Amino acid sequence: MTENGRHSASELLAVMSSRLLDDGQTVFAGVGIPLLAATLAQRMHAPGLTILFEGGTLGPFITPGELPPSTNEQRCTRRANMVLSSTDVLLLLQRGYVDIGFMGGAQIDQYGNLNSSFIGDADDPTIRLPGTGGGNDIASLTRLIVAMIHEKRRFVETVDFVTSTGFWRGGSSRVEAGLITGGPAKVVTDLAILGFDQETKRMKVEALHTGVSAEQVRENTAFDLLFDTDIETTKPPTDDELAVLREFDPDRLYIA
Amino acid sequence: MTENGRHSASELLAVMSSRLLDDGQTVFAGVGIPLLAATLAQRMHAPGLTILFEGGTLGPFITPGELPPSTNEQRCTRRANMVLSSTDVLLLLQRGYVDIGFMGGAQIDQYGNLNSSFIGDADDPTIRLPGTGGGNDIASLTRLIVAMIHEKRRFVETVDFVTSTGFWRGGSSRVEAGLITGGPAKVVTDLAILGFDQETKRMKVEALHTGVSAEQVRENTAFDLLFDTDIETTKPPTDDELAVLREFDPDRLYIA
Amino acid sequence: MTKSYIDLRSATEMRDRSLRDKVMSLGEAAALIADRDHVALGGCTLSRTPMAMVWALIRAGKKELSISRSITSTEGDLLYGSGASRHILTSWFSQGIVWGVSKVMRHYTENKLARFEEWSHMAIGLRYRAGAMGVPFMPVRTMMGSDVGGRIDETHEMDCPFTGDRLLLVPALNPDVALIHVQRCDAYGNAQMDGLPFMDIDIAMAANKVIMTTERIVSNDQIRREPDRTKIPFITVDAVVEVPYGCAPHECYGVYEPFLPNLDYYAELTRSDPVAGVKEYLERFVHGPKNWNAYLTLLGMENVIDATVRGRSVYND
Amino acid sequence: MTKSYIDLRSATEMRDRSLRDKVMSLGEAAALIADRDHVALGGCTLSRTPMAMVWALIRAGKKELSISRSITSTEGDLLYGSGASRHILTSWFSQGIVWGVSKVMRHYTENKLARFEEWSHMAIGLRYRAGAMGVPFMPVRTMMGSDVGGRIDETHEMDCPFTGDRLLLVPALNPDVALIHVQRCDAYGNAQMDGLPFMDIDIAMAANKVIMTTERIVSNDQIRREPDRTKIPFITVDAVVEVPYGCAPHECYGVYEPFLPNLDYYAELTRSDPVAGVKEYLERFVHGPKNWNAYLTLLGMENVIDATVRGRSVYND
Repeated sequence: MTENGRHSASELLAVMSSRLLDDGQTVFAGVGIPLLAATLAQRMHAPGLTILFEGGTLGPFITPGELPPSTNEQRCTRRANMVLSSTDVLLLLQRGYVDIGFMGGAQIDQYGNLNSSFIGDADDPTIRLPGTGGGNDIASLTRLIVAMIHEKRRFVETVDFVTSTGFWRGGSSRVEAGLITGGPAKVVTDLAILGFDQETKRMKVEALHTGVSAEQVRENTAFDLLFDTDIETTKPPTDDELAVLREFDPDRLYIA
Repeated sequence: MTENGRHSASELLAVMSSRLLDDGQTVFAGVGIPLLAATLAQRMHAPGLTILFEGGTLGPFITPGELPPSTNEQRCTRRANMVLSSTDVLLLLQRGYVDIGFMGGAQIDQYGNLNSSFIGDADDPTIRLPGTGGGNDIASLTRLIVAMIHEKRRFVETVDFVTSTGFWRGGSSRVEAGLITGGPAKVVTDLAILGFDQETKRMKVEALHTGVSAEQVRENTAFDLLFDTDIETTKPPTDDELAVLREFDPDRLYIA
Repeated sequence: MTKSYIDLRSATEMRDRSLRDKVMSLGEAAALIADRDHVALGGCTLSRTPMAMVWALIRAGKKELSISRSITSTEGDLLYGSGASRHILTSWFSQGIVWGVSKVMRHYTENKLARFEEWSHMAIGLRYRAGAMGVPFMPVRTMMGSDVGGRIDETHEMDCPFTGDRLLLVPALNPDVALIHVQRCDAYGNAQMDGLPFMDIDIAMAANKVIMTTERIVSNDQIRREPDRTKIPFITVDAVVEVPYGCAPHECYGVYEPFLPNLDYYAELTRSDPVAGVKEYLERFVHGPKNWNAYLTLLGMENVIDATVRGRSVYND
Repeated sequence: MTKSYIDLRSATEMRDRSLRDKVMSLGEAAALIADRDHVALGGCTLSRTPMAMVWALIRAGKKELSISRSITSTEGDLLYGSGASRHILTSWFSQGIVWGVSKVMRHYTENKLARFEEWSHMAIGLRYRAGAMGVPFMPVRTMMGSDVGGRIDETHEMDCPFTGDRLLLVPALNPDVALIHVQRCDAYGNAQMDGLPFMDIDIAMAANKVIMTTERIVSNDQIRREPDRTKIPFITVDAVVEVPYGCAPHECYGVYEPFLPNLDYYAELTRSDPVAGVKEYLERFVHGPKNWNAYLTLLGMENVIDATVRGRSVYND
């Protein structure tokens, strides 16, 4: 992918995502890239960022070199401010205490719907995937940042199965379905940063990473992408950002 | 009242109520007579009785001479098995973990409705009483034992205000109102033990205390009472029962 | 009355929910409360009453507050008597069973000078819980058929689409401000609570602003050592005030029991003339002392020690 | 699917909810579970999994169990592979992210040998919570518009009578049996839990029968000393079984972390041939050992010690 000798695709995702988080926000983060990105943001520009894990952890203390292996085990709770029941931590999303949900998926479509349940027909799937977990809840109840590797088989016109609802069928269909808050905000890939058109809710390229062409993004996307009129180019990961990432994940569990 | 030199009216209420509690039951008890009666039952014939208090206490350890002053302060929690939030302890009633609710009231009517809110018209009351507390919840959600002094001004045809619903307007009206479980089971007074007619749900004398006549009960009741065909006479409080009561309440806080 | 979900979410989004020092004085915290706010009080009857904040808001001359609490005791009398509130939503309102029916509550309600809006205890709890969960109502199986339910316009009945049961829907209650008193809390608002939790957790989660008074402020390190003992998270808290004996003359579990001489004195004072009695009490105990410690001085050292000995005794086994 | 309220109440009324000794063996507890029961499992993924009871019910040859859990890991594979269950209701099903998608889950579901009924994590939690509260449903603002919601027949949508919002109503889930593992519990079933509580409290309150396994049985005196640490009350519990390392190879907060070598071995064993792999694992680790301690012996002393050292480390600050 974007491995250019300086950083891996995963490192690029983590750095680019981290820059989208603001100080003082509360972020519901999955393990892996989301957690790393949130931790990086805390170190770089958002010291007052609060991280939540689906297992029930509020404001844990991430120690360099001791990244939790998943979001439901005791390692996630290390020196946390609070642990809650898993139902109650998800209800924080519904009550509105969370600013950003941060996750990935196996497939995403032009309206930001995510699939992590079935490849193929749900009644006769090629692959039964592990399923939604809290993904559907997070996507239904808050603004979403999605971090994914940019591949044609992942960026599809219509996902095989809507596990986590994005803008559903576009336009105002998400709100009409009953999801009156939240929705996909940004999609961060190893090629670009994408948003969504205000009206149609179709995915739109907002910025390209250094050295990536619009053509490259099109080639790796199975649907017609919109492009902003003034596409920006992102600043490459700095040495500081990469150093912090590698300090936190010295074994390259997530940034390989 | 029934003070006959051997025991007070309150002691009679406590003893007679205690005999209605079975071993292994869970009782939601108010402070005062209900608590004393439950404690007496535990000592005499129901060692496995579990007491709940509205403040959130489950299975407290009642020490002779240290009766709690109300159900919402720390004294109620002394050596309890658990404390819960006040919402959650009331939800035990709704879930069905409680066998018997045990309370009093300022007025009761022929269908077992209780008033503890207003004397007179609710829009222009003669007396504004303290209100329902959890009384309405207990009466709505479980079988009820009511302990009250038998007076004409308390045993009225229709209560001024239905704070805690009994059989409402009689017949099946309680169930039709949406209260499909529970309902008043027994009313224990210093004159008699009363139940309710299966069909009409009107109050019915089932037993008279020793030395009390049917006439006496009628005189102290402002509505037409039904009488069982075979009215029993209750056995007077035993020395053992009175001794236990007085051991628990040596200062006669509740048995005066 | 139920807040629109969009408004609730926007208000929450605008709050600074970051991990920051929120320590301030009682007076500064009182300034966070606006006239006409709906203020929910934690604790129940004589337990963990946020008395110091009630005291501070009366001193600050707040007006037309709408108040809610599971069960209301003398703090309700003081709110009526001071003019800070003329509307209290609660399930039971009097000083406490042993003191009989509150003459102050009777005077204000029977003369229609103030409103005592009665809901069942569980219904109030579930209204806060719905507010805490971000749903507009909770279904309950209580209050139906009663005049308590009948006097309230704000509920709906429905037939359950799953079972056909009749259910009552009680609306979410999202207070503008919650006043909570706890045994321990850090500077950010992470609160630990001992003993009976009452409705405090739901109230804090439901409210749009939380003022936390605490017997003592502990370090964030101490909180992080036992994250499973945190009952209210800092993200919900807007002010932290350290006030030893902050519930006096009421109790704080494991720290002090009620100050009975003061409660007896108050009951006696308001028995014959509720209006003059409550005014005198307010003058002497609320407006008189120059600060909270001066108020404790009025309560008297002997009573402080006695209440403390009884309070700690719950741990003497 | 939602139980009638009358049936739920009658079933609860018939349970012996008194304070009595409920201590028994794993085998005796397994006998309380009937074929075709709906069995809810406490914990989440690799945490506080009631593995010893799952192990015991597979050994007892239970059939056609319907299982539910917030997130399902290897215990789900074993339930499929042993034939104890062909229906698991959960939000996420695989051993754990680091081991990839479960080949056993894939084999059984893709070949339609078993059903994986997918609900969102929060919806499952609120189904248990409705069951715990004695209401037939909870309103939620999730799953709408998704195919997760679309594949489920058991929900209803409604327009909120207070706000007009569209809401999804998820039905109460009242399991026949709940299996819960905790750090400490007395002989009556009063349970304390450290760390993440997951959905265990709601599951226990919702179920019609609770089998509590515990790292150790403590005295009722110890429980009564801190009644605010009791998380599940004895009135809900029907069996208490003392099983040290009762979650192995999964973890129990503060006591031991996952037994990673065994989990790696299992993943490897099922990777190429899921059916033969899971059978071999069941033979060797479930049916082979004569009791739970013999099973721990198979896991190996070194692994027990290593998991324990890592488990306790959460308190090393």
